[in-house]
Amino acid sequence: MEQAVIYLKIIFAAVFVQNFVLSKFLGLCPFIGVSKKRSSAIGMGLAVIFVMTLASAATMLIYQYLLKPFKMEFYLDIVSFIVVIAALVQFVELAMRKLAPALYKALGIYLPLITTNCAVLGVTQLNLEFAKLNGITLTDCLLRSIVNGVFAGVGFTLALVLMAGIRERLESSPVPECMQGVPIAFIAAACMALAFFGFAGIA
Amino acid sequence: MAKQFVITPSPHLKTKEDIGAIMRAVCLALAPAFIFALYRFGYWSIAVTAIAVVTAVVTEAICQRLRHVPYTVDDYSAVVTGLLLAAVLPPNVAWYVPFVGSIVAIGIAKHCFGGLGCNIWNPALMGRAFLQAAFPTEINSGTWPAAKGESLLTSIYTNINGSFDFLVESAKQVGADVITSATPLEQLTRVVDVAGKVEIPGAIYVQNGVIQVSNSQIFDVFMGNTFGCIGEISALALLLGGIYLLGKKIITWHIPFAYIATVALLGWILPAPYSNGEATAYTAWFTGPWLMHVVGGGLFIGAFFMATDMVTSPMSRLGKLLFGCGCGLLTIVIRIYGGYPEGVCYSILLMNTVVPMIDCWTRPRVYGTAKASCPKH
Amino acid sequence: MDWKALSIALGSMAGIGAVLGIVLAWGSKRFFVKVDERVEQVEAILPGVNCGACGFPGCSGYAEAIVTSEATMTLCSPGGAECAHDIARIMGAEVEAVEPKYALTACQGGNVPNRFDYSGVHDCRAAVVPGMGGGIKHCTYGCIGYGTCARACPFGAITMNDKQMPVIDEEKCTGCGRCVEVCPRDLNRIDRESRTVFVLCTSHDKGAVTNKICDHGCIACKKCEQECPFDAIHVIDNLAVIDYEKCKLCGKCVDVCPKGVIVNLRKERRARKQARETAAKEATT
Amino acid sequence: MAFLKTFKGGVHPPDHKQLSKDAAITEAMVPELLTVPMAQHIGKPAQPVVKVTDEVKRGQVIGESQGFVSANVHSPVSGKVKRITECNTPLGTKTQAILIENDGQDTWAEGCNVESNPENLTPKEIRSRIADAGIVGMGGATFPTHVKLSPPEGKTIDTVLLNGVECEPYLTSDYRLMLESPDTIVKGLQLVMRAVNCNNGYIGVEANKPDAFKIMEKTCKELSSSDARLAAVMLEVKYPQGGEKQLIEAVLNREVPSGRLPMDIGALVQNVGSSHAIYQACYLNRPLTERIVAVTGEAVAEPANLLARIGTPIGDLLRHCRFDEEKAVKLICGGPMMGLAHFDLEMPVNKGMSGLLALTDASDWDFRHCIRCGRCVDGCAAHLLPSELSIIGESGRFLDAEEANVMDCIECGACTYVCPARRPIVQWIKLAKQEIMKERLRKAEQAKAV
Repeated sequence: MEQAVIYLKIIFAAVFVQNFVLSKFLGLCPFIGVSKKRSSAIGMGLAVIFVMTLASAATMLIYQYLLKPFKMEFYLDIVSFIVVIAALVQFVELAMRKLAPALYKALGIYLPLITTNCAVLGVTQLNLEFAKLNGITLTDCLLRSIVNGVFAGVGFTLALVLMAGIRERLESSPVPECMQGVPIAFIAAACMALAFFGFAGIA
Repeated sequence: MAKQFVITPSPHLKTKEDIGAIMRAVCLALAPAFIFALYRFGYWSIAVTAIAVVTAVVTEAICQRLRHVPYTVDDYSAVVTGLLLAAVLPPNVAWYVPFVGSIVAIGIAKHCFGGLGCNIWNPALMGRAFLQAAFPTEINSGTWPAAKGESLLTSIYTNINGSFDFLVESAKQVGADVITSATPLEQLTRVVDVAGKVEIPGAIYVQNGVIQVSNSQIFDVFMGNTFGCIGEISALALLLGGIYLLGKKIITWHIPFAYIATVALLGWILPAPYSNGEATAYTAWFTGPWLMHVVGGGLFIGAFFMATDMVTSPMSRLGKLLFGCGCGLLTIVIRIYGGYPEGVCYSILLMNTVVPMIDCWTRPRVYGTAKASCPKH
Repeated sequence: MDWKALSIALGSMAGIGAVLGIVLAWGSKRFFVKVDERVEQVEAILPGVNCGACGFPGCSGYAEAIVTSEATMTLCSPGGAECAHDIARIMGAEVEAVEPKYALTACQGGNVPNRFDYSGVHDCRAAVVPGMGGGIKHCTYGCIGYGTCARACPFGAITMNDKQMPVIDEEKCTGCGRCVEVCPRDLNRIDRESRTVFVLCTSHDKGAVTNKICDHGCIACKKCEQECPFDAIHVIDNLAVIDYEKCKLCGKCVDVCPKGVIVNLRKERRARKQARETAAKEATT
Repeated sequence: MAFLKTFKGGVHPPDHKQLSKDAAITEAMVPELLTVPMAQHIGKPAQPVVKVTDEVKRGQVIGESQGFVSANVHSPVSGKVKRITECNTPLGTKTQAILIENDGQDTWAEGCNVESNPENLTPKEIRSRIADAGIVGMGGATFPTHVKLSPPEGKTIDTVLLNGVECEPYLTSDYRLMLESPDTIVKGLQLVMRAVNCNNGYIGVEANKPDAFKIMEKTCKELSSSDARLAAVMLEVKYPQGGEKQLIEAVLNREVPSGRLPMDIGALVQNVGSSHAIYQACYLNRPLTERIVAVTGEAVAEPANLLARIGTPIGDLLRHCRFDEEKAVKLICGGPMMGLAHFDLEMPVNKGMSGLLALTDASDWDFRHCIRCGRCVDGCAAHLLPSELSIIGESGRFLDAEEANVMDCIECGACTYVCPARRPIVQWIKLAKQEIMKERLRKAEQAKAV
């Protein structure tokens, strides 16, 4: 029960309260870039979930088995995480293209866009908080990181899909000329962020 | 030359109810709430309202001038935005708060998106959310104008501000750290367990894991004999306005009903956190003070006036029901578990964000087909 | 300086790098997929900023869409026209040097009186849907004047004059034919630059009717028919029609037409052509 | 109050029927010169079969039906053919027309206006009588009736619905006909039922015409028999209750599948006026040469329900009812919701003209952006999203409208009536339909070329 509550809290926080786009303002590039159409937004969202999950797991292993034993966790985490994530995603993309062309068509093309995205790096950094908790087992830590990764991705997808819905509606609106395109998308993102303020303080 | 007749496309009959008529009806429906505010809070509340309305109208005109589109300030939509913004501001707020709020509401939340009909978020609420972020202290200030009502709540409140020592003394007497604050909802979010000891008159407290709210308190809040924002203190006045709008068929029952019913239901079901002296505990399930959740705070103005805003709510009836339920759910979650005592503003804004998706999910089934239409995007 | 820590850090990073490098190298061989090489070529031309302005997920997505002809070549705004041009070369869509074509509106009836007042959507096509009285003007063949062609023109080559008639700027016109598609009265046509004589009327109304309502409408007087030395112009169903197979563009019909329905654009076009050629010459030298 | 039968959607415009509701049907003056258009129906226009200076009798065929989906045109008076020329139609198009000089004798052609008993006619004979009489849908659609009565092999019709709803505001011609001549309507219905071999007949009447409902109910009871069950059904007052599909939905609770016809679900809908005309054709051998026109509107001083000959200029009818030409701003053929505005007082009455309105209100179209109130969505009887269609139409992406099911729109105008932003939604929809049809034609041609 206690465990379930903890995980629920992690999930709720990852999706709503600490939404990567709307609360932490990370990953804005793919957020603005691929939110024009709902279909591509969903594809991008799935890709982000995939990469975040993978990155969470991989970096936590690196952290636990490489950085921590050699006491490098205070200065080498970001560098090593970037390298590992980038290579991993590249490799998965290569493999997916060959082995699962259908899946590649659905989300493979989004993968290179987010290999070194700050949102992905951000989630791995956040995961380190679990590693620093007292009395936490390795499996617990890994599990929490993965759950956090999955649902941070879900939160990102949520924001992306909502944004795509909004931008599709804006498409047919007489938005002032100087505001069309990216400017209004940023204003809309700001308004969304203001709305997401409502989740602030939910523990 | 023979007389020239006019050729127009059919239909040749059109309803008299244009945008202006709808907006005027909304203004009229808001009138009781503002009249009550004048009685309750005095002239400054009306001055705040006036600032908000005038700024909204002027901003609208300036925006339309800048965008080289025809002036449509005569459709009263800016007036409604100004009124709604003022309605959710505290009565003693400084002059620049409604001023900035109206500019943001009309200039950014409305005209950047293309003007009336294109805004994604309710402009007034967006203005309010902006103010909450920009002027948190002004918006949440605990000082209220002297109240005219005679309720016990009032006296307690006056005591808080007038004599802090007395409060400490009373708290000692009942053996609990009683914290009462401005609005009933704020009290709800900060309830404590008095451990079965004497209650403080007018305060909301927890006993045996159940939040205790008396009927007289609820009645006071319903009548408006309490604290809160300019337009939202009297649930009765808002209810009158809402019934008028429903009667004139300006709004349909779907959103208010779904919204209020969800708030009542979840307010009753969900356990609320409270402080039992040392740690946070939760009240029992199915014991929530649902009636207080319904009449307190801005639920009525939200359910009847804000969530029903045509531009930012779904179009189909099913969509409206979904929208109302979503607003109710978020309102209760924010009120009980969130960082704000009041969840109406954010819940509606959050649901506004979802409206394009709701519209997409709830497309009606086309007559003579098995499916809803599905245009390419 | 902590040499030990430094060496561990360097060593582990180098190790990670080496392992990952080998794995990736092996992977790219192992999972090699042959792609249309044009995709890569197009991708190389694209700026590679993955900005998403084209609406596709990244430059590679857009490149693929171009090659599979899902997308047009002009969507990349950072790359601009140059980029579009280069892509067009790869896709083999380079425009050959052909004689320019221009649009022309076959109506001059700006002052045809109205039959009724119209109130509704300001679009020529909307004004002629069944039940809209069949067009506001007395002439049911001529221009309606709501400027649908002007709005449809992607190059801004058509403007509406004070008589609500379209004026085509041949400097800007590319002969794309959008205006032809949208005109509900089928008044616009695209023709070669060298073809210069036109009948600018489409009315099949009887001559007397046309005479009453239009200053520049064909009244079927047959003067052109008699004048033409090549038997190239005939009045068919109350309207003069040029047979361009026979027409030598002599312009004699233009001179005899009492209503100014037939026009000859040779002078203006020649002047413009010369200007264009000199400009081109200057540009090359 | 019990819930009356109805359909989903709809709006409630003010009905304005009190203007002409109590005016009994009177015969309009027959003018000296009548213009009989050849295209008064959907389908191919009729071909004139008389020459200039020919003597014609009333009821004589002067325009012959061309093909199956077409209808005969008969001379409405006796007289002389003066000219064969062109005239305007309510659609704004021009059509061939025969000008007939009235000799004032009203002599019927041979075999016409003779009473006969249709008891023994076979279904086929009934259909051919109807076809010969040139009867078309008189509610305004003007679809040739004999085509409707000839379902293709394999399709059976189990129910005939008579449309006495008259949901269009202002119009009272069907109402007056139901009050004054219920027998002929019901007998016409029986003929239709015999023609298509079915034994269920309903007459739908809106609840705002209780007297007409009572009379129809009484007549139905009197004439009902075990092999031809007749009943009148009272329907909720709502526009467009009288739409074919909406009437079927209300009475039978069946939906016509998209792109199909009522006969696909075993239903047939006829207007009461058509039914009356069928009676006249089969019992009295009278072809369709006249119809009831409700002449009304704010600019008409004496609103009336006139029995007018086909070919009478609308100006004559309006003047007959003392219409104020100065005050009138708009002339409408048909009802105010779906009727078409027209400008030409010389235009002749045709078979589908149920009403003639002279309105003083121009109703300008100064529209705003859609405010998403959703009233059009609630009011749409086809369950479309008119607001979305209007936005698509406004932006000119007409072909996208096809995926938004624009082709299922019945153009009833309910959405446009309720729109507080005053958007000309129906016009955009008509425009989109027109452009989509054009595109389909183009594609078909391309396919043919390949």
